[in-house]
Amino acid sequence: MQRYSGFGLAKHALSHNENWQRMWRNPTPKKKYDVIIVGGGGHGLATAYYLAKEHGITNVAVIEKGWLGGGNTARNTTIVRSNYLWDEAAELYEHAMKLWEGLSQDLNYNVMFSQRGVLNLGHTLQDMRDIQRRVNANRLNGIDGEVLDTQQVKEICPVLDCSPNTRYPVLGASWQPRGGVARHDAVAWGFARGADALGVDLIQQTEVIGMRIEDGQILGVETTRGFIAAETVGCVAAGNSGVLARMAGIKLPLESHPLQALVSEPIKPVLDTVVMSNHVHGYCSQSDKGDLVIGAGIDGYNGYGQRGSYPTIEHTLQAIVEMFPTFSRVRMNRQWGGIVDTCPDACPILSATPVKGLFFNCGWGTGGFKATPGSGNVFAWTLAKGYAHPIAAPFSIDRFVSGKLIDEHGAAGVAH
Amino acid sequence: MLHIYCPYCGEHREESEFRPKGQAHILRPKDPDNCSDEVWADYLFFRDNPRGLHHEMWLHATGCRKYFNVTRDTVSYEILETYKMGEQPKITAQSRAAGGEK
Amino acid sequence: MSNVAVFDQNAGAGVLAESPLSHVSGRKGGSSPGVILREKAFMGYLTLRGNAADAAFCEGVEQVLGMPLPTAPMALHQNTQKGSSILWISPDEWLILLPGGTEYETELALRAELSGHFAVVNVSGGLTLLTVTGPDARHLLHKSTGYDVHPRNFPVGKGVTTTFAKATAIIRRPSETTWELVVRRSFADYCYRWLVDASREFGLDAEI
Amino acid sequence: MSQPNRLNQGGSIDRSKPLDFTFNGLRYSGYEGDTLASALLANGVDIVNRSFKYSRPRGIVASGAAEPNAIVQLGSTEAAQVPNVRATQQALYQGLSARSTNGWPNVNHDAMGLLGKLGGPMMGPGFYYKTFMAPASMWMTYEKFIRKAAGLGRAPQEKDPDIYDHYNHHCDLLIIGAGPAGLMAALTAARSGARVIICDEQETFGGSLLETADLLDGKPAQQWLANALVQLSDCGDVLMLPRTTANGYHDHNFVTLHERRTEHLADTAPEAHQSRSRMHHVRAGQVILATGSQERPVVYANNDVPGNLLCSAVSCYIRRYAVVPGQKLVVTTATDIGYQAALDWLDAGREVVAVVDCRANPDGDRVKQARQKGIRIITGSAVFEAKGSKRVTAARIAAVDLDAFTLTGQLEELACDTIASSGGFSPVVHLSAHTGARPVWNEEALGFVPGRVKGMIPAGGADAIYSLPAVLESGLQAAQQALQSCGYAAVSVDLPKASQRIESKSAALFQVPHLKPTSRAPKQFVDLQNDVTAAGIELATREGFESIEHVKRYTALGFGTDQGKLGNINGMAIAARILGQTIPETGTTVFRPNYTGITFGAIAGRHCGELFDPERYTALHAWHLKRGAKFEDVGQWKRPWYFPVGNETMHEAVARECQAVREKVGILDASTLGKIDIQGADAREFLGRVYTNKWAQLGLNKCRYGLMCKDDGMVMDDGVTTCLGDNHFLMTTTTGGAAAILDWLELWHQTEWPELEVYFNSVTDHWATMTITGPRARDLLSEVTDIDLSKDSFKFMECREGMVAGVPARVYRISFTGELTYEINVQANYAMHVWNALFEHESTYGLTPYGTETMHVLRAEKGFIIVGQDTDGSVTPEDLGMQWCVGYDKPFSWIGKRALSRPDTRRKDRKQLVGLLPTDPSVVLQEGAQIVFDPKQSIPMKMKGHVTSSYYSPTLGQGFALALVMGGAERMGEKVYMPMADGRVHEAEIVSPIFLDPKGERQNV
Repeated sequence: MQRYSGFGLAKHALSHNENWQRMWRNPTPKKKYDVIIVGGGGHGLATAYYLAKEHGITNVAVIEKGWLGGGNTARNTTIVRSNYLWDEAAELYEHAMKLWEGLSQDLNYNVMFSQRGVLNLGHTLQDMRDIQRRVNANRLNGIDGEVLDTQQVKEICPVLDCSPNTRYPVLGASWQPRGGVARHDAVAWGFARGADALGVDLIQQTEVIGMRIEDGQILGVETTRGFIAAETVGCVAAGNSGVLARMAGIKLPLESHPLQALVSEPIKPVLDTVVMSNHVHGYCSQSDKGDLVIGAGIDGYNGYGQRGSYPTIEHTLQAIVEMFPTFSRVRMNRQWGGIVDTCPDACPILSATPVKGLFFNCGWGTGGFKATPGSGNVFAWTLAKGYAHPIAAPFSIDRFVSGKLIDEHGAAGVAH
Repeated sequence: MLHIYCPYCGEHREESEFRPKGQAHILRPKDPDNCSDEVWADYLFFRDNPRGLHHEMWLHATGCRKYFNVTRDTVSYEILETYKMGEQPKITAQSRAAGGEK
Repeated sequence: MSNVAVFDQNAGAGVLAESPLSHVSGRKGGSSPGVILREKAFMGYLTLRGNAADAAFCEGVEQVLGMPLPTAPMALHQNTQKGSSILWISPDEWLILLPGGTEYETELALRAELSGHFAVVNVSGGLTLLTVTGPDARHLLHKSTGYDVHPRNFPVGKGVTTTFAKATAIIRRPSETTWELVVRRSFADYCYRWLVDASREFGLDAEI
Repeated sequence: MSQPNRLNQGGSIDRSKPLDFTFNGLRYSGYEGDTLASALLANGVDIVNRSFKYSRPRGIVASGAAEPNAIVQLGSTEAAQVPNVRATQQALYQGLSARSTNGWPNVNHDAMGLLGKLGGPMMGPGFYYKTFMAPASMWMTYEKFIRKAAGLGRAPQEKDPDIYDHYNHHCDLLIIGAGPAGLMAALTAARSGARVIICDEQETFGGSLLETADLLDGKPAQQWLANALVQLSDCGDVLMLPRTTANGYHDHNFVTLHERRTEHLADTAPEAHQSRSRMHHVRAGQVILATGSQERPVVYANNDVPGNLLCSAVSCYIRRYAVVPGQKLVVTTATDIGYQAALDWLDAGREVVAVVDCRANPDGDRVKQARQKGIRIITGSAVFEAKGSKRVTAARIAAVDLDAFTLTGQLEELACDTIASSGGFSPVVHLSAHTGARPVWNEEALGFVPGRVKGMIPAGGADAIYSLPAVLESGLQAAQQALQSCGYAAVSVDLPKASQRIESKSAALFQVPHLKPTSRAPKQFVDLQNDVTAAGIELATREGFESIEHVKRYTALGFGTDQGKLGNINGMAIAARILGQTIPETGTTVFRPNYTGITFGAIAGRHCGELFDPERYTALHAWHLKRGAKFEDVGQWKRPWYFPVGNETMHEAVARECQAVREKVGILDASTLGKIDIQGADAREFLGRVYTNKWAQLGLNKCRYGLMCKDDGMVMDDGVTTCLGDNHFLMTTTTGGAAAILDWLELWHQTEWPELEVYFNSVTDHWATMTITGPRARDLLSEVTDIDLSKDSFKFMECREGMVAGVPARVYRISFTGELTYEINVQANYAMHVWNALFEHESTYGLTPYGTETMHVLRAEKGFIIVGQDTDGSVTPEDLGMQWCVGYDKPFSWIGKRALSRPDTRRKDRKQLVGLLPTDPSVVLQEGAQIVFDPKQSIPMKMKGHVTSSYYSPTLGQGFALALVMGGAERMGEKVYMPMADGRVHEAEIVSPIFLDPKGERQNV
């Protein structure tokens, strides 16, 4: 693998950038792999990377029906935080956070992970109770965070309207300094390049159209380019997980919904942290390019159309103008939608299935991007060993039968 | 933004008058006390989530307050029919595959 | 045990009633206001539930109200003599508007006339009515609701329950020139604020 | 010199109305009818901005929505600042003040330009992914500099002085674009009686007719246009919206139109009631997409130097604004439009150096015309490089072999100051793509045409139809097709006669090869705003980014505020060539809303400030205000939180209010509680199914507390329901849950048990509820009521009807405080009267109004839960220790029952509701404090629960709390610990959650 560095940039500039190598190969699929990962988004690529890097399993294919990182990885609002309420979720996201903190160096690819801090605002007394509960839990779990009062919020984020005269005044916030944003595309590309360098085959424009299962054991997948064998298959396909599950005769507790986001036109730096409000229903950060990156809520209906309804965008911008009145004259440039696969308890599924060798990593809802390295890391472990990584274990599908849900709704709300 | 025909009001109304209420035709087990945990979980949590034709329930929340069913394509978002609670869809994945009603 | 509790909720004279908008002050809109807003406070409101397919039910209602039960969606029937009206809300729900103070006797009359499964609920304290007239009345509605208020879709004799700004309201069209809004008490202030704001460009005359 | 590039005649500007404006602090003048761009060009302003990455000087390229460079900061005051205004779409007004968004100290001399020049080769696409990684700790510092360099304009620092509003429409036909196709469609539709809306983003209707030299019915097209507009404005049901951009096309023919209502007048609306802009929400039966087409620039070396323009822009500036943006013109073209630009330039009295046409034998009418006028025409050739840095000084041309992608034959350098290019036209398909319909490549037209959208008909240039007669006819046909779909009878309309010009076939010219390979040639810009070059696209493909989506993301192609209107197709063509594919093989281009940017304010509309969300008031709100209440937001309700007297703190006020209730009598406005009237023969059965407890035996005028679960066994709501008659009940719900619970009841009734005879109706707003509570409540109430309040005749958990203060009332004797309590319900119009009547006895009984905070303290002392505070969706009735409220043996398997016997809900060590008494009585535990059993353990600690409610109790004289603790019910008397952020560890004892009067004697007096 060609190492990247500032020195390298200068060297390549002298040769007119003509000698840069491909970031990944475009291989012809082999007949058989040790492990097939279905889905070449951030989570799938991270899984492949860690399988190769930490478990020495390099005879791996990632099968992607479109282009790498083209699903939710390309469509999210890039927020990274680990201040989840329940121990199980907090452990998973904090595992991811620790990997984020060294990811650029590990991958030799600058994913532009910017730890500029995340504010979760409270606007009602119950919001503040929930914030205190969550921050206390975070602290005792070893996750950074503090509860701020209105004045402290104002100091961290002067552009936010903290006056008492708004419809829902800011009463305080939780503050996770280690939270922030990352460059979403770079995450997929960095993992792809890393995985490829370790021997993983990244197979794009190839769709899985069936699963071959005999005697309850997965034998491989049927694809638009023929059958590819593997006795371990991990499905990491976000919104399309349900479609894959059906191929294996499995039903999942998932619903795929449109989740919309939008960006403003680029403006000069004005917002230096990530601000999220469940109550007013808006969240916002500013990208390095200057765009205000704004997330909307989930549309309530099922949808695979990568678009949602206009009122959702309207409500979101009403919330943003309410929170940041000086953004009123800034223009919205573009909106888009992703397909989020949501679980009833707003937590993911990282699980074996009744089919031996077939595993699913899905149901991330709005929380997928921030978990990318952690999800890939524990899922790779799970695929390598054939049973759940301790951090992944609570996220088994069985929880929906036993009732042991990890209900992040109360604390997560719109949860991005 | 969807434009939804309320079968009770007999008119198309804006989506903002409605609330989506999830998959239609979910049956509560007849004898809950004697069904397995799996059957109960299936009823509570497990959904079809199809990519394509879907039967879902909507509430005309700021209109007549009636629940009704919608057959909608989850990719194109086209609504193929709406029908009252208690009725069965005329258009299904099977009928569509069989080249029946479009 | 009696089946249903009914009682006269009207206070006698000497008790000061307050409408949901009693706290707001009106506005004068110059010589040619585009929008004229009035509150018709203290009307009687009864919610009627029942089976429209039951002929006896329909006849009974007509008997009491002196106008037929509207069975077509969104139909508004008026009895100008009695100053009352009845609006289709849902296949099994209607909203009856009455001169204030007559809701108890009307409820009793309905209960006497009707049988089987039905319900009458006095909701007079929870609603108020605003009339919107003036040359720009329809413009105001266009700014406030996503419902199609074009005369082609909204002829006289129609009433719909729909979204109004961020609240819910019933919009009725009792005559060519008059629109009526029936709003919930707790949302009345918000709706009024909205109307005042949305009318600014037209000039508003509000005597509330 | 004033307006050196302005012609003395022509154009549709009003020379009698001169306007002054400033740009970058310098004063200029223009005329009414100018855009800021035309006025800048008239004044000879070459450099309008600096580029985003390389800080290169940039000039105006286009004349409309596609402009990538002329992005300015507008606004004469701080509050009126608008970032990123496209000068080509900004009408000039008196006093307009604009600045470039980039360039320091100014656009003409930019310090960053040097860095761009030197560092340029290192700043290829994605360079930032490859560096700034060491040392890791430095990234946040690097990022600060990167952020500073990025961004275009700036947000204002003051609140927006303007308002924005929304307007809803339904129509039969929405026609987007009022050029020849759109107008013809509108004229046709108008005669049918259909409801028609026609909009256009420009200041005036007409589109290409505004500047065409073509004749219609033998007269200048502008005359026909004027007539058409009069005809349309005479039609009753035609709404004409100029200055209105269709910015988003959503599902089921819902289109948002953004109307700029005052932006052409000033930077803030002249009158306060005027909205600066208005969003029209249009639900259309049929949409006619008459958005025309967009000319593509040609990609050649240094094609970004000021003086490089589109051919159509050159014609537009000359014909519409009487502005010639230079002296000596070279045209490089693949279409006959290039000749039009040359002819217009020549007509304006300036020099045309040459028309360089990549086609071998162009033979169209305009080619012949140019030849006749003596214009030098160089065929089979193209401009491959522009010379100059701050303004074009020359064009280097050569014969080209486009198939082989090489230059052939002699080079020539033509001195000039302007190069106009035309690589062909792309239909404006953006809106159709918003709906998810992928544009389809049309090889004949060398462009993408709109994909199929139900209810949408493209017409004219948007459908790759370019000749005027055909455009007009397509407009007519589109309208007739649309009318038929809407159920209108066909109408016959005469088409105006337009001459059919002979056009030579256009060639496909995207990138012109250079002498050097693309990677070594001077920069050939594809996306001017984002500084994406052909070499950048080549590098992306070299590095493995082969899908067009990858190329776009890696290079940022198309991510600017112009959304790639000029660059996307060129970029795709270049990628396709490098990859050896066709354009459709490389991908299609997807556009998202908005077509052009819309301010947040416009999208938010009036739903901001005090109208952001409804404030719901009770009938007593005015009284609370007068009494100085502090309010708490509960859902949309404003509820009194506490009533401070004088300078009391909340703590003091609450202590006083609590004491008043425990010792005398307090009064609470409880009107916000949800109230549902339930009637029907099966009402009782229904209650038994939705509540966890039993209802079969509840007698007349008796009240009962009920718990409601979801079918997963988790508590969702609670409240008291009263039997008013055998078939008549009044249910109360939590304040926040009212609407959801009504929907919930309807859900079960309508979908599962339609056979049950029961009706539910909300009476929340109808009844006002005043709770008087405390030892003196009976005495107080007896002052104003005829109801027999004696202990034995009106018992606890009963209801009575009677007169209260002359008002018919229902009084419920229930208690949420543990004290003797009467909840007085009256028709809400009388609430203030009754409330005032009670307050006439204020001093006699020490009647004290209290708010939600005191209510919480009082109820917590009694161990009463608040759903949503003491529960969080993961708590069962059993977890709450409320087995007394669960009818395990009810015949019907009520909602929630089955789930209670799942393995996890049967666990003995679930978190259970307990009371906590801090060891230090002065401590009030933090709500949300996490509980551990072993305070000495190291982090991560094993958390065993958390504090849900915690208060200081004036009655107990100490802090107390409710908490959910693992296995808590079995741990009475044990100590638990709460390690806090300040380092303190609080100790508390697990006790019963009922702190006061466990036998309930106080409420039963």
